[in-house]
Amino acid sequence: MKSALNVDQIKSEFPIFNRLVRGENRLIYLDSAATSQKPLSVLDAERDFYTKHNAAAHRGAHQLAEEATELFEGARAKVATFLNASSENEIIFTKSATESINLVAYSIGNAKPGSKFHLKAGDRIVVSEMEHHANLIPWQELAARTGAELSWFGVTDDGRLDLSNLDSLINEKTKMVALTHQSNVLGTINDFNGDLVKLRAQIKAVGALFLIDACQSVPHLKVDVQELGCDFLTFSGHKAVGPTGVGVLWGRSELLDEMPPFLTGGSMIENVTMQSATYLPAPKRFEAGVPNMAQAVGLGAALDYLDKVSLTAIHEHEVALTKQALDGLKSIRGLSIVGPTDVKNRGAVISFTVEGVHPHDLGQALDQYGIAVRTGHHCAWPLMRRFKVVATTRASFYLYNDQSDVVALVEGVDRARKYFMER
Amino acid sequence: MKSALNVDQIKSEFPIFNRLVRGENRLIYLDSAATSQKPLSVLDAERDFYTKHNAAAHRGAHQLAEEATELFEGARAKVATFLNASSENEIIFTKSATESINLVAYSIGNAKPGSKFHLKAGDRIVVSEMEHHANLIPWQELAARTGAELSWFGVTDDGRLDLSNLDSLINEKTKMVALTHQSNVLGTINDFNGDLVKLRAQIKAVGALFLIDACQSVPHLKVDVQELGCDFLTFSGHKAVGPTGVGVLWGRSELLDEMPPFLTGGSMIENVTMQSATYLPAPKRFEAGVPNMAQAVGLGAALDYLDKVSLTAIHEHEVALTKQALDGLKSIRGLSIVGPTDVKNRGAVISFTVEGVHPHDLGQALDQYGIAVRTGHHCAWPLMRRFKVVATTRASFYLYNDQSDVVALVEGVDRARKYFMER
Amino acid sequence: MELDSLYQEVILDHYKRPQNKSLASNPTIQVHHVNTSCGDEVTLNLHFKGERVENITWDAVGCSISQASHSVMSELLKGKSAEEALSLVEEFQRMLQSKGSDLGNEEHLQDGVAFAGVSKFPARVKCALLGWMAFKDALQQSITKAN
Amino acid sequence: MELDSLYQEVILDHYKRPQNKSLASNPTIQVHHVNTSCGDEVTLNLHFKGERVENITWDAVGCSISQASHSVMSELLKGKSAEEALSLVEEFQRMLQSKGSDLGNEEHLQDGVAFAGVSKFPARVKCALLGWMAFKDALQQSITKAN
Ligand SMILES: Cc1ncc(COP(=O)(O)O)c(C=O)c1O
Ligand SMILES: Cc1ncc(COP(=O)(O)O)c(C=O)c1O
Repeated sequence: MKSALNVDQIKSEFPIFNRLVRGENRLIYLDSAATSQKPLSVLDAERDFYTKHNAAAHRGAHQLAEEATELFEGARAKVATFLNASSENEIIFTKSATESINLVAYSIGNAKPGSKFHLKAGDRIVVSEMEHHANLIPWQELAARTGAELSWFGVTDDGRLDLSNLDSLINEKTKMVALTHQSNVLGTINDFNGDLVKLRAQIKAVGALFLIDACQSVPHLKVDVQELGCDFLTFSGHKAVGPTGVGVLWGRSELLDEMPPFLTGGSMIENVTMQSATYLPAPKRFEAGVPNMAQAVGLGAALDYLDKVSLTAIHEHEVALTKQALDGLKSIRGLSIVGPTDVKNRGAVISFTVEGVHPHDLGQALDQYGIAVRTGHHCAWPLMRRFKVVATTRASFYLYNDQSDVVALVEGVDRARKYFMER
Repeated sequence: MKSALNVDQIKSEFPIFNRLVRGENRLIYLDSAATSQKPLSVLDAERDFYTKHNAAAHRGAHQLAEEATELFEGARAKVATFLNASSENEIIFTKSATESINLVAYSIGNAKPGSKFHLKAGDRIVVSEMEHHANLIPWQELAARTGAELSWFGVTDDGRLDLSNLDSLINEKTKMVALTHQSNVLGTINDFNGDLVKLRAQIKAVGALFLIDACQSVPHLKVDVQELGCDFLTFSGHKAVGPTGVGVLWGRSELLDEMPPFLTGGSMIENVTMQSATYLPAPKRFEAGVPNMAQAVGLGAALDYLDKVSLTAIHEHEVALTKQALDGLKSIRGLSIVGPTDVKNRGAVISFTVEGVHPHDLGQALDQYGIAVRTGHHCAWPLMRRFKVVATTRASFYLYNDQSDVVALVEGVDRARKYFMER
Repeated sequence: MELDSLYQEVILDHYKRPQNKSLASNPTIQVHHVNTSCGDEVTLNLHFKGERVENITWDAVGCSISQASHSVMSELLKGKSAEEALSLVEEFQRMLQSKGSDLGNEEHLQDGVAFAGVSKFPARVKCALLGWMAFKDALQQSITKAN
Repeated sequence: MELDSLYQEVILDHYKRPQNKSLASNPTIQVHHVNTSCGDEVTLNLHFKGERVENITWDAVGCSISQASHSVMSELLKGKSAEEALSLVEEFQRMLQSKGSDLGNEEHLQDGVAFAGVSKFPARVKCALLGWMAFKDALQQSITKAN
């Protein structure tokens, strides 16, 4: 099997792989679905901002402020190009995908009767059973605040969206649909351009707003917001080889410019008296305060890095690793995969359970061998209940993982199983 | 005049001062009230996090996640000590002071009837005419959402809070009072432990909540939340030699644990079903999502740095520079100070106008000489109207400025005045 | 020095002796625009008749760049047809957004080319454009009103 | 290797053969506690009579550390006075939060000292404490109820 990527070269660009863990073990990092590691170029872009150009963007009358503004807005342009947005003004920098989703939910909640965003009793918000808490709880709260009803798509036994009640979920009552692009537990990719094109068409036909949580897809495969035909899309920088503390909300300009603001304060106003204020158009309307400039600049560098390596190659590489891992793991006694067991429409996230070994114990043993995985409910508690498990062990791969990491994982799981079951 | 600080030493620790601006000018950075520069130790702390310990705090079962958690929580402990909070659980990491204030306003807005935080028609929120937009507009919006009334303290001609209508503003109707600790335009310090102790006592007596916007004070003088006797206090990292993308909200534990959440999502929940969720106590309740870990760690390093230099010495140094600058500026023809003209209860922020020279033009000329100031309304538009100016020029000093910077400012302003007025 | 390349003699002259800075009564349309990043304001009265810009008068608070720019704009566009005026606004705007690469056509823009240097200072581009954008807005409103 | 220092024989024994893992009926108080970071749960029935812990029974889903800890706790605290039990809970908790510095007093904590190694793994401390905190809660509720 020839890899699409030169992983040795890539690894050398991520300083963290120089360290050893739990004694003398090399670091086998299989927790990128929680957060990714960062290449030197991202760290250098942030440092360069601070050591040469640091000032408050949009606010100063001096050279540093000009440069800071240009770097910050340049990062916005990079994100716009990366997502194929039709304008830079469609890119809002937030602190995280969690904030992005809350932004949309609160903004809608702030819409007055008469506004096309206003929600009320009788309206419906639709999510799915495979959502991360970040794309579930904000909608529960919005429903509670407005009187709208929250409904959801179930998940089939093989980890796919269950569309059997499509017509009763997506109809003229439906005002907002928020779905994940890739499940952070199952690995399932919801292919809105392919298998799920009917769902997408129906959302459009009833005129509902459509938000895609792309936290697990944007870092791993080419995402084109115009092709996806959604209204909002969000991801977090820290999962896309970027810094912590920065997220993105993309939204259609014509919607953003009409939506009520969320956070209010400096830099987003048109006019202010003691009694009231009027607001600028997007993106400024949604970026109150001195922004997370260095993090936005770092995110720009991260997207440059992903572009340089090529998302097509990254995806191909991950599919190969996923196939190898699924084959290897399935051979282990008592191991069950939670999610699709083949690589069709599937990302590089694999959740599993091993009979008789609790995920916590399994994760602990793997950690001792230098293998970093995540265990628990992965912020998707309803999905755990759906599959009648308390928790799973989750391994996730990224551009800096290679076949030897997969071999180590499979061997490690088997060794841990024996440790707990056979002594 | 002997300085309380060794500025040459300090300057050498801030890499940005190695660069030249607008040709061959040394950088005279007088815009720290907008954002401060960063010492190497802060940049190194962030880089160290990313290159050695990066992982999702609170979420992994592996060594990196453990280390990331310890560093992140360690930063929280540092902030708690720095502010003399009674527990680490009183420290919430946000992205900025703007978010912190919005958090309190939205949380109160989410409180149901019956909750002690619930606001309704007949209740009153009080701010002042010297607030930054960040401590004004969130309260306007909260008032509009709840039907409460927004009232405010005026400002006297010499730039002090006008307490003449104290009794009619702070009485049993008053539920929330939000005031700045130091004006980012006037430089006025609101001394709640001294001159304004009566105001503070009255707020307490009527049982209103009291929030202090300490963006301009925490970086410059010792702030002790227990001594201040407030309920909430906020500041931004980027103005306190820390990274962008991180702010702090301090609040009394007994309040935070009872307040409804603001942002919802992962890591802040107790239990989640498809219909609803229950929430953890503070600080987790208010920190949904993978947090801005590297920025929190950087902020911890920033506070260590300020502690090492000593806030007492910083304040003393700034008072000396402010005195020198006020004396120098007052000697310039046509120049008027907007704000107190002596150094009593006054920080190192000086706003002024020069007759016949628009602030934009003045700022531009100063920039050409290498002097970075801010011009405009400084996100305090109502205050501009109060003083009947469209904009001011603002110079602000910090620990890395010295007497020669003040001399350059005074000479620069005079030179600019001549450029526009005398040719 | 660069300051002079920004503050050309022409600009400072217009700043000190602004043209048409006194609102004429009974305009076809009055508009009020604000530069939200600094608070500068302009009120512009447009007299528009028979597809032609009959008069432009204004009042404003703002920096030398914006004041001079209002003055130059009002002189240049007075008497032009709607089409000519719009095309000049676009030409001026292009120059301002060129970051120094477009020096402007003096035959078309006349004193307006003095603002070419402003395009190198991104924070000031809005100052120079404020009045021109106000004019464009007023013109479009006048046309709509006429139809 | 370190794994063995965490998973001591005693722990794995209790995990495979848990004591008192079957809820006895008619408890004085029943409590249900959840480890929110992983979803592990315990239901604990406390029989409390005349200031004394008469019986502790439990049911739980969770990892080996938490299951073994419930088992050890129920054995150790059964029959103790409220005061003795509380003091043992505190001693156990102190050991777990010591980051490896407190090895525990075997005379007091008996099999409980096997969990000393857990204190070096901050992410697992909650697993070991879950049942003990549930017991403490149940005990306090029982005392309140009795008064
Ligand atoms: C007094 C005051 N309050 C609030 C803020 C808002 O801070 P930030 O923009 O970092 O959220 C600032 C600074 O811009 C300020 O000076
Ligand atoms: C699918 C999905 N949605 C949303 C989130 C929330 O992202 P963040 O915590 O960066 O806000 C995550 C990651 O935690 C995720 O995997």
